[in-house]
Amino acid sequence: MKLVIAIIKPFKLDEVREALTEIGVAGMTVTEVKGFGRQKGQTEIYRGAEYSTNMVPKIKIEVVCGNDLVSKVVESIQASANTGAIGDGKIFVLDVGQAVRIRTGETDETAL
Amino acid sequence: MKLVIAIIKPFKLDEVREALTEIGVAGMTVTEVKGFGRQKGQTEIYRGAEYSTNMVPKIKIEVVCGNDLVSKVVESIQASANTGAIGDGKIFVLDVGQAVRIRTGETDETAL
Amino acid sequence: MKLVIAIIKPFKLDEVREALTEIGVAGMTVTEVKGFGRQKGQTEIYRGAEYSTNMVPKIKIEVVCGNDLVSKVVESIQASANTGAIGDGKIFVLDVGQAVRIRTGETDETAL
Amino acid sequence: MKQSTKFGLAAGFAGAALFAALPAWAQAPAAAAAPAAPFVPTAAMVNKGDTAWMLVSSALVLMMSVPGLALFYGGLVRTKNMLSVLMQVFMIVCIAALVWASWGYTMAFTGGSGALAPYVGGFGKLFLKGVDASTLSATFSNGVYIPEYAYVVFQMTFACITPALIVGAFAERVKFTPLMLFMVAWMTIVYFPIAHMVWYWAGPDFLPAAPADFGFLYGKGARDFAGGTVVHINAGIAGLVGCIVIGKRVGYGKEPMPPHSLTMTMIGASLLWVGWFGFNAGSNLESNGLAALAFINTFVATAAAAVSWAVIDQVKHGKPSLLGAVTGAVAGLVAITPASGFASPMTSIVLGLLVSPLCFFFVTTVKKLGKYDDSLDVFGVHCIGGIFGALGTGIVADPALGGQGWIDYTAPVAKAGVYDMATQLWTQAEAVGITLGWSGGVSLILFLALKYTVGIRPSEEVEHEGLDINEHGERAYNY
Amino acid sequence: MKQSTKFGLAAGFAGAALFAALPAWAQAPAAAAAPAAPFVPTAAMVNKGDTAWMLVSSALVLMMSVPGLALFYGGLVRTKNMLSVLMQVFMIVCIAALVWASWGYTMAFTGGSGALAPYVGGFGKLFLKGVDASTLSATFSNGVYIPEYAYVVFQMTFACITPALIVGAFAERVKFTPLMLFMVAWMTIVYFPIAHMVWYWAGPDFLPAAPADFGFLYGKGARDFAGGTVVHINAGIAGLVGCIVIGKRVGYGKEPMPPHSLTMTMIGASLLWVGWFGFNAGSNLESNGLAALAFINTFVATAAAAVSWAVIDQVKHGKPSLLGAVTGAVAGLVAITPASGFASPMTSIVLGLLVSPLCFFFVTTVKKLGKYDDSLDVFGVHCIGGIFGALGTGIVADPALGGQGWIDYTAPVAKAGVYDMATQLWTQAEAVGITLGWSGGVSLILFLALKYTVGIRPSEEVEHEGLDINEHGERAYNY
Amino acid sequence: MKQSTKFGLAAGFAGAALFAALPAWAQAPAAAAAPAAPFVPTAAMVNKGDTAWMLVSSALVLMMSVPGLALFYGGLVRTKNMLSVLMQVFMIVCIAALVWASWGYTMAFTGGSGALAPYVGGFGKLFLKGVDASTLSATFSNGVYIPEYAYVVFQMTFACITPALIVGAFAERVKFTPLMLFMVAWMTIVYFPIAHMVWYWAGPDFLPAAPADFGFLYGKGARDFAGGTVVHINAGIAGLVGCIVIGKRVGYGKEPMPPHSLTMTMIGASLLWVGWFGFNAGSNLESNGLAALAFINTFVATAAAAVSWAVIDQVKHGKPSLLGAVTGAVAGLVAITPASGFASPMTSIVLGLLVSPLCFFFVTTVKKLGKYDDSLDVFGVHCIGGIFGALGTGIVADPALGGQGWIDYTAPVAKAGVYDMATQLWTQAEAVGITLGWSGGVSLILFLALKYTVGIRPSEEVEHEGLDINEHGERAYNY
Ligand SMILES: Nc1ncnc2c1ncn2[C@@H]1O[C@H](COP(=O)(O)OP(=O)(O)O)[C@@H](O)[C@H]1O
Ligand SMILES: Nc1ncnc2c1ncn2[C@@H]1O[C@H](COP(=O)(O)OP(=O)(O)O)[C@@H](O)[C@H]1O
Ligand SMILES: Nc1ncnc2c1ncn2[C@@H]1O[C@H](COP(=O)(O)OP(=O)(O)O)[C@@H](O)[C@H]1O
Repeated sequence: MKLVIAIIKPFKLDEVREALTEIGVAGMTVTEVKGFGRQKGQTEIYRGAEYSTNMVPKIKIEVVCGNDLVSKVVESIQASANTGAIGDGKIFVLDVGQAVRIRTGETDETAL
Repeated sequence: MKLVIAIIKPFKLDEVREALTEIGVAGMTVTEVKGFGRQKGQTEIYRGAEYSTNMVPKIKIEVVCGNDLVSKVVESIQASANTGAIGDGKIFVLDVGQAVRIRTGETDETAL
Repeated sequence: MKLVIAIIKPFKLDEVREALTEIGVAGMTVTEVKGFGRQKGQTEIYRGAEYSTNMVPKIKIEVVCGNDLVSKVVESIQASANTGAIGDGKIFVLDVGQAVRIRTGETDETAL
Repeated sequence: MKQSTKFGLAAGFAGAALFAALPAWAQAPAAAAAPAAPFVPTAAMVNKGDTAWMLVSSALVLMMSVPGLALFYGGLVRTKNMLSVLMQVFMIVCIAALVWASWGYTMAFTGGSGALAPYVGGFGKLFLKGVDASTLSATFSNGVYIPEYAYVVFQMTFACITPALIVGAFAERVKFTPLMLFMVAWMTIVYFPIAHMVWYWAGPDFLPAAPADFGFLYGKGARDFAGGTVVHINAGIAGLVGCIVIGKRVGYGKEPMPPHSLTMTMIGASLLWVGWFGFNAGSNLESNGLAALAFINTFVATAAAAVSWAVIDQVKHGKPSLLGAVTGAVAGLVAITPASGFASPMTSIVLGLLVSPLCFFFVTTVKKLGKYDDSLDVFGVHCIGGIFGALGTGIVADPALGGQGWIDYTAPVAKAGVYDMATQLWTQAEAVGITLGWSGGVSLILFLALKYTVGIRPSEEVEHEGLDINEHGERAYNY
Repeated sequence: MKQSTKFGLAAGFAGAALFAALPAWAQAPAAAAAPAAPFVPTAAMVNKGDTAWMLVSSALVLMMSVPGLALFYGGLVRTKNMLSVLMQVFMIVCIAALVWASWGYTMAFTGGSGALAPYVGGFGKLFLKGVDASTLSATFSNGVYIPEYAYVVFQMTFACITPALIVGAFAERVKFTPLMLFMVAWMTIVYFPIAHMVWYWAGPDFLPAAPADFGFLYGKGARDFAGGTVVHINAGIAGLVGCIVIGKRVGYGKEPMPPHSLTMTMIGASLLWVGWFGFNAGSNLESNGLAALAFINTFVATAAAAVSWAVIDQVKHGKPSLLGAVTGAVAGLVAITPASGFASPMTSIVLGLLVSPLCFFFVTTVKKLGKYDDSLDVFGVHCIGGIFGALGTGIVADPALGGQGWIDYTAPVAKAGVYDMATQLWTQAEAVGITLGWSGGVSLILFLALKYTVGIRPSEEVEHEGLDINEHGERAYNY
Repeated sequence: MKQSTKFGLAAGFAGAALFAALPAWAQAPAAAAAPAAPFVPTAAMVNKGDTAWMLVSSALVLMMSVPGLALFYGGLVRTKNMLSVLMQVFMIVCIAALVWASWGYTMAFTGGSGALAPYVGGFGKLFLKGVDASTLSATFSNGVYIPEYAYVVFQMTFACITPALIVGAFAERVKFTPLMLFMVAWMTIVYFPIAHMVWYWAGPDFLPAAPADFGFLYGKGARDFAGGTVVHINAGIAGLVGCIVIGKRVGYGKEPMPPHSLTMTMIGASLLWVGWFGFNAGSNLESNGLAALAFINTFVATAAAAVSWAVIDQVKHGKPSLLGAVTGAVAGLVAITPASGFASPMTSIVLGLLVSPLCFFFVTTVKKLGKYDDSLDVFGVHCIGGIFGALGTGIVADPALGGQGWIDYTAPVAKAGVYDMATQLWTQAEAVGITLGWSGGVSLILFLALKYTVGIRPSEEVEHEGLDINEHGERAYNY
């Protein structure tokens, strides 16, 4: 199994979720994060004090899926989260050794 | 070493933390996340506009532990986070290559 | 490639970010988390009801980098996030199998 | 036309100066001197300054409920229940206003008939029949009147906030619709009669001719300037009964349940303070030196109680907390309420300093011992603070302590009565006891009836997830 | 000196009692009886209670706009646009105040000249020339005056809130500076003339001598106690036109756009309610029994509408929502506004109960069918509620239904006129139609002009990221 | 009985109209004409409209502090210090009320004795001895009085907000208890004497018989309608001294320190604006045309200053910011405060337009150059705005510019004095200088004394973690 981590633009969340559902992903976990990268943050000015935060709000999606599905998941995210502008984000894939569904105790791919 | 990631129901956090402490886990990191899965989100209605968010508030727990402790950690979480209802969450286990305690520079299992 | 996860004290974020930028890290993702560990949380008292939360606000930094850069990244975080006091946090290193830049579809190290 | 007004016994004046200031009254000496000829108040007896003050006071008291009380309470619950508290308070205010205009005013502030007359009013003004823009209500001064609509609406705001106070006791675990049913019944069976018993009387120009036309507790001489018994004890005991019948919150004592936004609680407490000037000084019904006295008393008692609670926090926990300070402020406001027109500023400060340790003891030690889950300390602050204030009124009203004593209205022209502290204290205690008994007893029956019929508590799962999304289909925040 | 005042036709009194209560007027019988000799109001005709009430009312109406309306609206948008809404409302209030003092007051509340006189005032009081601390404004009673500055400032608060209401219709997708330009033009071309047409007249002591010195709609006999047409229909139709010209929000109907903080919306609604007493009861210009009537009507209509909307929510969705309740409350406030000084409490309750289903229908069904994105339902609540209230006024003002009828001011001493409901309803409908047409038409031209010159809508990317950071360089929250 | 009142020199009237409007005064011509016979104000000289207005104004000024100022300041700090700011403001208000009632009122508003008489009052009314519901306070009009309690409580609200203003200068880095000690000392040594010097005088009916019974700066002819020197300069300079003695925040200039909730800041600013009408127009002590003038001046100056700051933001940064707009509004409120009863609406607008660029320059350029960390710009806005307003008062009060001039009260019946702008400006400058020197000097000593005894600043670690959890044991938000 693999853990696919995607950092995307917040307003793309719904599209990505729909795209993933379509290819059969049944679950995912979403976190609000801040990203630092090529995309520059907006400058905030409070009574003349300027803050260039450098940090841009992003959404992190984590999906665990079977090895067979990984490439479809990655492609699907890449397609649906893409706007072509800087800051579209990244996808990382990691190995998962074990998975358990808490409710039933089922393990590995059946747990997803 | 392993990284155990558990997605649980928010109100189970205290029980899980206590269960983990009992079996000797000394530290963990907790994040508020939103989960998408079998459990359906509540429908929100604002002046007639309905939003079925599909997203349910969850808590993500991350624990890094030695290989010997992993199975106990997983079992303990599975036992304490379980309510038997849909949406109880998942546990994922990943390999960790290295660990460092920032304060002392200690590494690997002594860093935990 | 590696995923370096660092749990640090919130007010150290800027220093760590600068240190990482200096050694050539071009991007990272930051999450607000709560940490449980040796450092004790403050006691909150509301009309006589005491809550020892045990949870301390922390910042989680995630950096994906090439294998060659990992040790520098770890050292740099360890140096810049260090205050010498309990609760300085941890660094964990995991293997990353694949990376994709959503905007361009570039993969692996060129995607970072 | 018989006019209704408020307060068993009103304040005596240090001198006759304020009386002399009433030209309107001077123009009607014949009427006042000869009670045999029925007294008829005229439009010339209305002062526009008084009317302005009563309208402003009414707006201030509404502000106490919404957003004041709603925020004070709402900030203290967990995020998932924020809207439920806001909604409960908002809707209770709305429903209470309709009930008040429909059958509340007539039940509270008209003379009743037969054996029930001392306990509840009649139905002559059902749906405000007979009230119009030219009818008048009496004040505490001979020959001084205010538009009856101003009086109706001022009292309406009291009828709105009192039931809303109750919900804090069982916040985070109550079903919305049954709660609304409870409130309508409670107002009808408890609030209107108690208001009638304590506050109804014929008015200074009418009383000499109708010496028995007053409520039961008024007749006993109980004094409650702005609602220690009628509002705070009344609501406080209903809250205690409710939280016991409904039971503790799931996880109470095990999970942490910290306030989700003390900022909101602070805003709420501040608006309560500001609005309470309408509540207390408005209860004088005239904008004169006595209203100013009630105003300053309300100000300093609150300040003293807030400081007092902060000092206790410092001593007990080493840290003065904001929640402590604002809780103290509210306790001070509650305590000064019945006494605000009778005390002097310095005795008000003493009341404020003393009420905080008492309430602190109840919301910490007693609540722990009693094992009840009074979520937002309605009993510990409102009922206990109200009892303290009601009894304290008997002390601080004593002219020997700089108090305003009482006015004997049985003569055609009212004059100061002779003050006897022991008697007064006993009367105050009787009023407290009757309120505790009637409100507590009826509330118990009502809550039990609801519990075993439509049910009053949501399922455990709903409680876990929060009332907002389950009972109202909304979330308070979507940041 | 000719004095300006407000309201086409003011309330009739149930009896002559209130008139008799005016000693000042009694002192000037000669002036009133002999209109040939020009009437000169004196300082003795000013009552300090009225002045106090008008100043308080002005403060209350400012509180309706900031923070009231700003929070009511702001809570409903997404976090990223919160500040833009707060800023728009705050700056519109500021700019409107300056415009009002500069050329608004004179355009609305002085007599004009020539053929335009019925439609817009003159420029005699440009920059408040000739107004000072001793000049007076008429009320609706013979021989009762208030300081002109009090009148200027009270009306100023109306000029501040009306344009601010509009922004809700196209919240989350408008450029700041063009919006401000629109507002200045709209006030000048739409608001001041409409206010003049509906509210300008010579005043009760001057009218007999100048029987044609009034605005067009006043002359027709249209009645609008506190601004159903001038404020709510006026702003509501402008909002609808604006949201159609500007277009829907990016993602509308696809992305969820839940309110970011219903807590803020509830605070805003509550402050609107509290402040609205200044708006409605203040519009009586005197603190008397009629002000108290307008006050209680405002209270109960709001309560009824909130309950009504909550019930609809319950029936349609199974859950009464807070947003529904407060939306109902605002709808009730809107509906009672034109009627507040004419209705009785019970007919006010009926208005409140009925306005909610009507507005509910518009903000759900009609909005969906019409495919326009009126972000915060300015049209559905303010315009529709205002139309309902304006027409309803014609019904509830009928003395046969307990209403206040109308006063015939053409005689030297005003007296009640004979009420004809059908005629009145028709007149009300004309006033509604003219307001819809004029405000709608001019707004269309203004919005189109801005759209095709400086542009009125930010880029899609800016809309995605939020107006706060892009238009104002700030974020609302940095928790 | 000698009565105390406020303001060195009150406003002159454009005409004699308002004087003629005072029937009460007319009834006492003998007393006024023959100062040899001691004048005795009677209850008939009190108007209930004035009393209502003073009570409302007092409530409004309390609302300025809590929740107004607390939110304005609190929104600007980081989340971890939110409660500390709310708590500081809340507790200062409470403590100040107690101190005021105990020894403040007598020190500020009674005649002193001996050489100190011009600088500080006596102790005759310690703990409000001798004040009761029938004692009266003078206004600025012959023969017009208000209940003394109303005056005590109105002035109390000023004593509450002034020290609270100071805390913004060193927010996020101060220990709670030492701060409270500072405040008690500062009020006693600085505020009461300055208030006495600027505002104390015998009153219009008493001055002819006691021509030297006034405070030092009153005697010089300095004018400060509602507290430019006494409140804003006084607090602003104390803040500057405090922030320099305490030192910069850890991380200042390195870490970003954005406001945690501009929403709260906007609510606070709005409530400050609304409440400020009580502050400024209430300072007229009567509800008449002059109060209405102060009201409208306060309205338009604020609006002008907000617009002005927004324009500067636009020019300098390309974006008008909400924080800029509300900061401008507060600067406008500060600037108009001393001038509010003297200026005309148009000169008020000019004051508003000019104060913003001046304050902008101070909160940006000067603060950067001066290298002090005035966290919330108490110096840059309140002190600088106050100085600007105090000097501006000398200009806009000139009747040649439409101002109200000054009243000569030395004659038995007050009459307008001859205005000399140069002299007046010089006097204003003296008052500014004395306030800066006395408040600055004493504050320096007090802060240093605390620093080197109990300590005034928390440890760096506490500062990192936040004052809320460390000093008060709470968190503002638990979402
Ligand atoms: N090396 C990295 N490790 C972890 N997260 C990263 C890394 N580089 C970028 N990110 C995340 O991806 C987001 C987008 O990256 P950015 O460089 O701005 O644009 P792009 O993805 O178009 O190259 C960042 O905001 C950050 O959250
Ligand atoms: N494939 C997945 N990858 C990551 N997280 C998942 C995945 N599936 C489920 N989750 C997380 O687990 C939570 C619970 O899953 P759900 O399907 O609702 O119920 P259950 O765990 O009982 O099967 C989800 O809300 C989501 O946060
Ligand atoms: N085993 C663990 N797994 C995951 N996170 C941990 C673990 N132990 C500690 N942490 C994180 O590191 C933070 C610091 O740990 P703590 O024990 O308090 O101090 P120190 O890092 O100085 O040993 C914790 O708050 C928690 O967020």
